[in-house]
Amino acid sequence: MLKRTLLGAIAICALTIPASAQDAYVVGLTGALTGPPSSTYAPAVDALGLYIDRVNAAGGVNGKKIQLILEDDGAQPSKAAANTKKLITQDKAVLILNASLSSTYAPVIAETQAAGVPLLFASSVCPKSVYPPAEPLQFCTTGFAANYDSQATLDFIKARAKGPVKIGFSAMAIPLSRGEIDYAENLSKEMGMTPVDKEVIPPPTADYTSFATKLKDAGPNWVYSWAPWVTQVRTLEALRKLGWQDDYVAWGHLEAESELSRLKDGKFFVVNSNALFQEALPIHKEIEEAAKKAGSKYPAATMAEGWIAGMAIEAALKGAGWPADPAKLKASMENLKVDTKGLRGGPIEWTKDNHFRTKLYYRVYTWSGDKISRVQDWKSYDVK
Amino acid sequence: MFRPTPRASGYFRTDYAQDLALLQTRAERIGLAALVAILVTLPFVATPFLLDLACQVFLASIGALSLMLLTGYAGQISLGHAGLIAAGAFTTGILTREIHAPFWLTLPASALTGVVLGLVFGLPSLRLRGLYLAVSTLALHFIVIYLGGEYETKRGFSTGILIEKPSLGGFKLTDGRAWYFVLLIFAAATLLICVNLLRSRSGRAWRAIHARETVAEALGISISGYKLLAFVISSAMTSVAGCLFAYYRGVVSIEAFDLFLSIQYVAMIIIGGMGSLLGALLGAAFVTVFPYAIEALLKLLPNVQKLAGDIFAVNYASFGVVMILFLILEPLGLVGIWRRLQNYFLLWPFKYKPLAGTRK
Amino acid sequence: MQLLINIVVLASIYALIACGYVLIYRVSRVLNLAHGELMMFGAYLVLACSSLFAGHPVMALCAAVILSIVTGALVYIFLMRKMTGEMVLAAILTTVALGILVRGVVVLVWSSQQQYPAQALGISNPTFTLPGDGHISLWSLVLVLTNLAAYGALFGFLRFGRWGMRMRAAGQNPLLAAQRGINLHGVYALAWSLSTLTGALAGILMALDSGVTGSMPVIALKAFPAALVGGLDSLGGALIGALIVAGAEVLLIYYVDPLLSDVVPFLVLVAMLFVRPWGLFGTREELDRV
Amino acid sequence: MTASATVYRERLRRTTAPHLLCERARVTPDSVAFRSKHFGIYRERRWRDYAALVAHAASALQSLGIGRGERVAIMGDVCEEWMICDLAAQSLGAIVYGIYPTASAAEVEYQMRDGGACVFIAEDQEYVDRILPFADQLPDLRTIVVLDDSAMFGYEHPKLRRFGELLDAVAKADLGWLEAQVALVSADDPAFIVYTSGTTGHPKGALVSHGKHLAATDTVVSHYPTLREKPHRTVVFLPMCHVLGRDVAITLPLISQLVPHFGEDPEDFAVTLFEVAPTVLFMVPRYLQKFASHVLVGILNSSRIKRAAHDFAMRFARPYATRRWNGGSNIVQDAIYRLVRLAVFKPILNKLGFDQLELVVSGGASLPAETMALWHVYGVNVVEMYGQTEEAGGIIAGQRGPFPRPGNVGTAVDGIDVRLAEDGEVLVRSPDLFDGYWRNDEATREVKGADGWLRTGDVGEWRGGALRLIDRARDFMVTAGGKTISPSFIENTLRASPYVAEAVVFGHGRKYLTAIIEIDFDTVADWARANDVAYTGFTSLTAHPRIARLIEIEIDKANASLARVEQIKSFRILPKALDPEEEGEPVTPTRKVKRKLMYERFKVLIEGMYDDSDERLIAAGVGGVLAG
Repeated sequence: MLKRTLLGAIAICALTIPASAQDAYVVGLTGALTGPPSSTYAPAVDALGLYIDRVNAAGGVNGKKIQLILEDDGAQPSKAAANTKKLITQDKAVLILNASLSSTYAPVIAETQAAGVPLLFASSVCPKSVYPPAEPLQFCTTGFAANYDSQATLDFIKARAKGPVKIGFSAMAIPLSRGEIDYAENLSKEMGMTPVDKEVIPPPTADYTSFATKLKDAGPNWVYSWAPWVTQVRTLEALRKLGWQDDYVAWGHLEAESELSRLKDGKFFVVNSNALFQEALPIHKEIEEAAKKAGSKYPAATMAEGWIAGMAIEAALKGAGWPADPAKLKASMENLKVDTKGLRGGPIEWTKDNHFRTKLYYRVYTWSGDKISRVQDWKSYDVK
Repeated sequence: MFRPTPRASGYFRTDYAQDLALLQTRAERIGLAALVAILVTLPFVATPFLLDLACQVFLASIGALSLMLLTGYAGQISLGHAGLIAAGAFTTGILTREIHAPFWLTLPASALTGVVLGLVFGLPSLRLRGLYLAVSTLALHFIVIYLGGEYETKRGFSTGILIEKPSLGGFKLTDGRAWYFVLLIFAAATLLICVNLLRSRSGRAWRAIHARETVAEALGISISGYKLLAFVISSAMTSVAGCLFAYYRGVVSIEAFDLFLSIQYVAMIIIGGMGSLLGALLGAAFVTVFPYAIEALLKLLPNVQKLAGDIFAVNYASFGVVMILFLILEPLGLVGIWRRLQNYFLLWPFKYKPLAGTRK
Repeated sequence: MQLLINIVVLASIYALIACGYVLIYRVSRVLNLAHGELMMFGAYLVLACSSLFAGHPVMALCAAVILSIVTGALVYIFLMRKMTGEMVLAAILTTVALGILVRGVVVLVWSSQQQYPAQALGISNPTFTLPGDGHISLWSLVLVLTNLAAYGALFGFLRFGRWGMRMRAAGQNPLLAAQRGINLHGVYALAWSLSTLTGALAGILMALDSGVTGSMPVIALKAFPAALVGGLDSLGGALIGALIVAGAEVLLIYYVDPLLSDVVPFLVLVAMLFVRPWGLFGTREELDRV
Repeated sequence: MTASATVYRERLRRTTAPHLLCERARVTPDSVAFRSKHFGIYRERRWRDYAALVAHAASALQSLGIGRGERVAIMGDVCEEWMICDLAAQSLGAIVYGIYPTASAAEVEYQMRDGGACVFIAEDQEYVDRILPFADQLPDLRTIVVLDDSAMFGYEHPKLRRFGELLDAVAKADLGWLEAQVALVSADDPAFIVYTSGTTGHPKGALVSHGKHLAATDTVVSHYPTLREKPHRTVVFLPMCHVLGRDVAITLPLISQLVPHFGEDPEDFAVTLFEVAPTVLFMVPRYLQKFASHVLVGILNSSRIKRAAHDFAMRFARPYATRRWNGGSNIVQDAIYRLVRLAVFKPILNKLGFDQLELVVSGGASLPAETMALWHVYGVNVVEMYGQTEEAGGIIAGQRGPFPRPGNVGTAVDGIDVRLAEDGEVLVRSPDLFDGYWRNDEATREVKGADGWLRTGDVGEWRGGALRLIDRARDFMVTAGGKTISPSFIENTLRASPYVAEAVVFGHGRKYLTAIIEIDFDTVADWARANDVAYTGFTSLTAHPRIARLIEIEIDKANASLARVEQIKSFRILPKALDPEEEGEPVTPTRKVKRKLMYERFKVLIEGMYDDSDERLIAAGVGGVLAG
C-alpha cells in the first residue's frame, strides 16, 4: 500500500536529484510562483534569474558560477517548509531566498535556523526580525518594511497636507497588512491626525464600492493604504468612482510605475523605496536590455526588487570566497555593503545586528499631467 | 476491507476471535512485517527531504482516513476538512502561546475542539444531505478561518503563531527522524482505530446509513446518533492531525488552511478510492507526493532552465490534468488499480475466480 | 442611494455568476466548481481577442463571448460527458481539477500579473452620477443591464424555447426525457455553453470595470451562497438569493464590520439551510448519495 | 497382514461404533473429533463433547420408545446432527438408514415402507415437507423428528416433534449412561442399512452389522496407513446414506486420525474445501472431473500471459508425470517440477483448497484416466479404489500410490480374497461382508453364493498384480455388427471433456453408436461468455449451433482414442439438465444413469440419430408380402 507509492516517489526523486553542482554556488529559492499572490513575486524571481544569468555569463563570482534553484510554494506555508528542507539538504544550498507570502516566513525561518543556513527575504516585506537587533541568519533586501513605510508615508502626508488631516485607511484582510495599518492608525494619532475610518477588505472581493462607500462617507481628506497592490488601487478606483477627489497614498509595489500611467491620477501618490524606471538611470537601461534579451514576459519596471536581491547575493558570495559554506556566507553578509547603483536612495548596508539596512530612503511619485513625476526626493530614515 | 474468506486456503476459524483477527494468512503476516521493516528502515536511508515528505504523507493520512470514515463509509460529504485541521492547529497554537501548554495537554484539547466542532459540523447533517451538507460544512470552514485570522491579528502574530517543538518525556522533538516515527505511530494508530470502528457496531451502522437511510432506520439504527458520532470521531481525529501539523511545522497561520486544502483531502479519498481505508492511505500519499513528483519529472526535461518561470505553471496545470485523467480513467481510484494488481497475482494463473459458480 | 446602487451592482455580479451554477445544476445535478475559473478564462479571452482584433473593441468582445460559448461546449464534450453516471462527488472533483488546469494555463499564457482588458481594448470607464448622489461606473451599469437581459432571455428561453423546454425536461427526469427522444448530451452541452457564457459575461464585465488577475475565481465562490439561498435549481431563486446575499454583505460592511463580509454570506446560507435546505425557490428533493 | 493387525481387526469385529466412541471419549477426551461450521466458525467438537452429544441424543430418542432392531430413517444434507443421531440410534440398538436428500417423493415413500422406520429424522423443514403428505399412510412411522426447526412455525402434525424440545425434555445423559446402553448392543447386531442406488428397479437395502462394518472399514485404514499414522483433515460432503459417506464421517474417525469437517451448507462445498484445505479427501469421480474441468476452462479463459505460463508448465509437467508413473525421474527433474508446481500449479490448487492434499481416494465409479492424469500433473496424489456397498464399508482393492499409473484399481486389500470367475466377473470373499439385503432374500442369494464368494457384477482382469475393471458384467451392448461394446468405457472417455457433464451411449442392435450429451452448464457458459455466444439459460445454450460445434469437436477428440466400432457417429445435446430429484428422471440420486429409462425418455432424440432409410426401403419392398 503505502510502501509502493513511497518507493515510487523515492525512485522518482532519486532519479531527479540534479547533478550536484560541485563547482558552483548553490542558491535556493522558495517563492509564490503560482497561485493568486504570484503577481507580486513572480516578476521579482524572474528578474533575479536574469541577474544571475548575467553574472554567470560574465564569469560568475570568484570564478565560479551561481546556480539558482527555484521551488514553487504557491504561497502555502507547508510547501515552503518542504521546499526549504529540500533545498538545504538535497541541493546543499548555501543560501536560501524567500520570495513568498509572509505566511511562509515562519516555517522557512524554522527550517533555515535548524540547518544554520542564511536566509534572505528577496521579494516580500521585511520581517521585524531583520531589524536591529537582528536574528543572526535572516537578511532582507526588499524595499518595503513594516512601520518605517507608514512612518515615511505619514511624514509625507503631514508635510504635504495644508490643513488638518482626516485620514482613512485601507488594508487587506491578511494579518500583515492589518497589523501595519493598525500601527499607522496609532501613529497618525500621535502625529496629530484624525483617523476617521479603517477598511479591512477581504482578498476575494467582487466589488470594492461597498468598502469605498463607507470610507468615503467617513469624510477623510487623505486615505492611506498599505496592502497588496490590488487592494490599494482598487480601493482608490472605487473611491474615485464614487466621486471622492482627495489625496490617496499607497505603497509603491512593482506595479506602481505602469499603474500610475494607467490611472493618470494627480492626487494618487505612491511612496517608494525604489527609483522608478521613468528616471532612466543607466542601471534601468541595463535591466531593460537584459529583460528584452531574455524575452521576459514581465515589464522591466517590475524587476528592480529582483535585481537588487541579485546584487546582494553577488556581493555576499564574493565576500564569502570559494568554496562557500553557510557559515562563511553568514560572516560575509554580516558585514556587507551593496551598491544599488541608484535603484535605491543609497547602498544596502548590513552589520552584525542590522540585517535590514542602516539607512532607509523613500521617494514619492505621482502623475502630473503627462508623466510620472517625483513629488518628494529621497528622504532617509535611520534604522535603529 | 473485510473479506468473507481469507486469501489463501486452509485458514478456518474455530472461534470469533480468529474471525476478527486482522491478519489471517501467513502471506499477510509476512507482508505486514516487510512493510514495517521498510517503514522502520526508511528514515535511516532517506534524505531529510524525503523524510519530510514521508511525514507529510503521514499527516495527510490521518486527515484522509478520518475523512474517509465520514464520507466514504458514513456517506456524509464534508468540505470543511481544512477548517477542522485549522481548528486543531489553532487550539494548539493558542494554548501554547497563551498558557505554554505542553504537548500532552494540547493534544487532547485539540481533540476536544474537534469533538465540539464535530457536533456543530454534524448538526446540519441531520437535516441536509449531499451537496447541501457540503456547503454547510464549507460555511463552518470560513467561520473557523475568520476566528483564526482575528486571533492572529489581534495578538500580533501576523506571520503566524510560532510553536515550540514539543518535548516527550524530556526528549525534545526536533529531529526529522523522531518526527517520522511519532507521525508514523499516530497514522498507524488512526488506521487501527478506523479499522476497529468500522468492524464494530458503529461501523456497520454507518454503512447501513450510507446504503439507505430509511432502511437503516427501519433496522433500529439511530440515524441522528450515528451521523453525529461519525462527525465527532472524524473531527476529533482531524483536529489531532491539525495539532500534530502545528507542532511539526512549528507555525500556525490561516493561509495554510485554505479551501484548496479541503479539496485536496476530498481528492485524496476519491483518487484513493471511495469506501476503502487503504484508498485513503494511497490517496494521501499520492496527492501529497504528486506535486513534487511532477516537479521532479518536469525538471528532467532538457533546457528546463530556460522555462524557469513557466515550469511552475505547467506543474500546476498538470496537477489538474492528471486529476482529470484519474477521475475519468480510473473511477475506482488507486485502490481499484491496487485491487486489480493484487487480483492479478491472487488469481494467478486464473483471470476470474474459478469455481465461483460451483454448486454441489 | 449609494448603498442601494452598491447592492444592485453586487447583486448583479452574484446573480450573473449564480445563474451559471443553476443552469448546470438544474439539468445535470452537478455543481460546477470550475465556474469561477471559466469566468476568469472569459475575461482573459477578451485580452487575447483584443490583440487579435486590435482597434475593433466590439468585434473583440463578440469573439470572446463566442469563444467562451465554445469553451463551455468543449468542456462538456471532452470532460464532463465522461463523468456521466459517476458519483456526484467525483463529478464535482472533476470540475475542481478543471479549475486547477484552467488556472495553470492562464498563468502560463497571460502570467499572473494584473491585466486591464479595458485598456487593451482602448475603452474607458466613465462614472455616472445618478440622482440622490449615487455613482455608478459605465461597466457596472452595463453589468446590471446585462444581468437583467440575461435573466430575461433565460426565462424566455426556458419557458418558451424548444431547447429550453428540453433542458427543463432533462433536469426533471433525464430517463424520461431520453425516452422521449431528447438528446441528453445535446442538452447538457447546451447547459454548459450557456453557463460558461453567463459566467464569461460576468468575468468580462468585471474585468472591464476593474481588471483581471488570477484571483478572480474566488469571487465566484462567493456567488455560490447566493445560488444556494435561492435554490440551486431555480433561476428566479438565484436572482433573489443574490439580492439577499449582496444586501446582507453591503449593509454589514457599512454598518457593522467590513471583515464580516467574507463570512456573512455563508452564515446566511447556514441559517437558510436550517430553515429551508432546498432554498427559497428550489425544489424539495432527495439528493444523491455520495 | 501382520499379526497385530489381525488382532486389531478381530477386536474391531467384536465391538460397535458407539462403543468405540465411548472409548475415545475416555482415552482422548480432549482431542478434536470433528469440526462443524456454524455461523462462520468451525466449532471444534472434542471426543468428550461428541460422546456427550450422542448420549443426550440417545436419551432423547429413547424417550420416543425406540426399541432394539427398530429402524430409524434420517434424511437431509450432511451435518453433524446426522452423525450424532445416527450413533445415538445405534447405541440404542436401532437400525439406521439414510435417505438421499435428492430422492423423489416416490423413492422416499418406497424406502420408508421397505425399511419400515418407526422414526423419521428430518434435517429441516424441507424434508418434513417431503414426508408429511404420506406420513399418515406409513403404518410403522410413529414420530417425525425435525432437527433444525427454524422454519417450522405453523407446522402442526400429531407425529411431528422438534429435536430441541426432545433434548430439553430429557435429563442430560452422561458418558456412563451411554456406555451402559452401548454394552447392551452386540457386535453381531445389525447396525444400519444402506440402500444401493440400483440402476434397475427399486433400490435394495444392504444390511450391515456393527462388528463387520468396523472390521471392513479397517481395510481402508490398513490400505492407506497414513490415516492412522498422523492427523488428517478431510471434508465431509458425500451423503451419509452412502456407505463411503458414512465411512468418512463416522467410522474412519473412530478408527484412525481422520478429522472430518462439515461445511455450513452443502451448497458451499467449494468454500468449505478452500477454508479447510483438507489433507485427505474421499471423492467420487464426478467432483474430480468437475473441478478439473473448471480449472481447465478457467485457464482457457485466462489472460494470454497466464495461459502461456500454464501451458509452459504443462509442457514440462506432463512428461514428468509419465516419468513418475514409471518411477524414472531424477533429482534435476524433480527440482524443476517442484519449481513449476510452486509457480503455477500450487496457486491453482490453493484456490480449490487442494494444495495440502496428501491423498485423494476416488471411488464409487470409475475415474476417467485423463482426469486422474491431470491431477497427477498438478501434483495431487489421486488414487483409485474399488468397493461396493456389499463390502459393508470396506473396499476390495485400491491403488496405493503415490501417483499410481491410471487405468486400474490397484491391489486387493488385506483380509479379503479376490478371484475372477471364468467370465471375468470379480468375486470376493471376506469375513466382513454385509448380512444380506433387507427383506429380500432372493436378491441376497443372487449375489452371495453358498460358497461364501460374493458376486460383484463387475468384470475385471489382473494386469501386473493390479486389478483392472473392464465393465459392469450386465452392461454390455452388442451392435448390429455383432461387436460387443462396453458403453461405460466410451461414456467415461466422453466425460473426460470439461464441457460434458453426462454422456449416455446407445447402439444395442444398431449399426453404429450414438450418444446423448448433457453439457456442463458452468463450463459451457464460461466458454460462451468468453466467445461472445449470447444465451439466456440452459436451454438456449444447448440450442446454440456454436455449442453443438463445440461438443462435436470434443466428441471428435474422444473418437480419436476409440476403436472404429466404438466411435460415436452422432449425438444430441439434452435441452435440460438431468435432475435426480424429479420424478421419473432417468438418473439415480447418485446420478447414475438408468440407460433403459433414458431411452424411453429420449426416444425421439435417439431414434432421430439413426437413419432407417434402409429399413424403410426393405419394409416398403416386403410390405405387401407379409400382409398377404
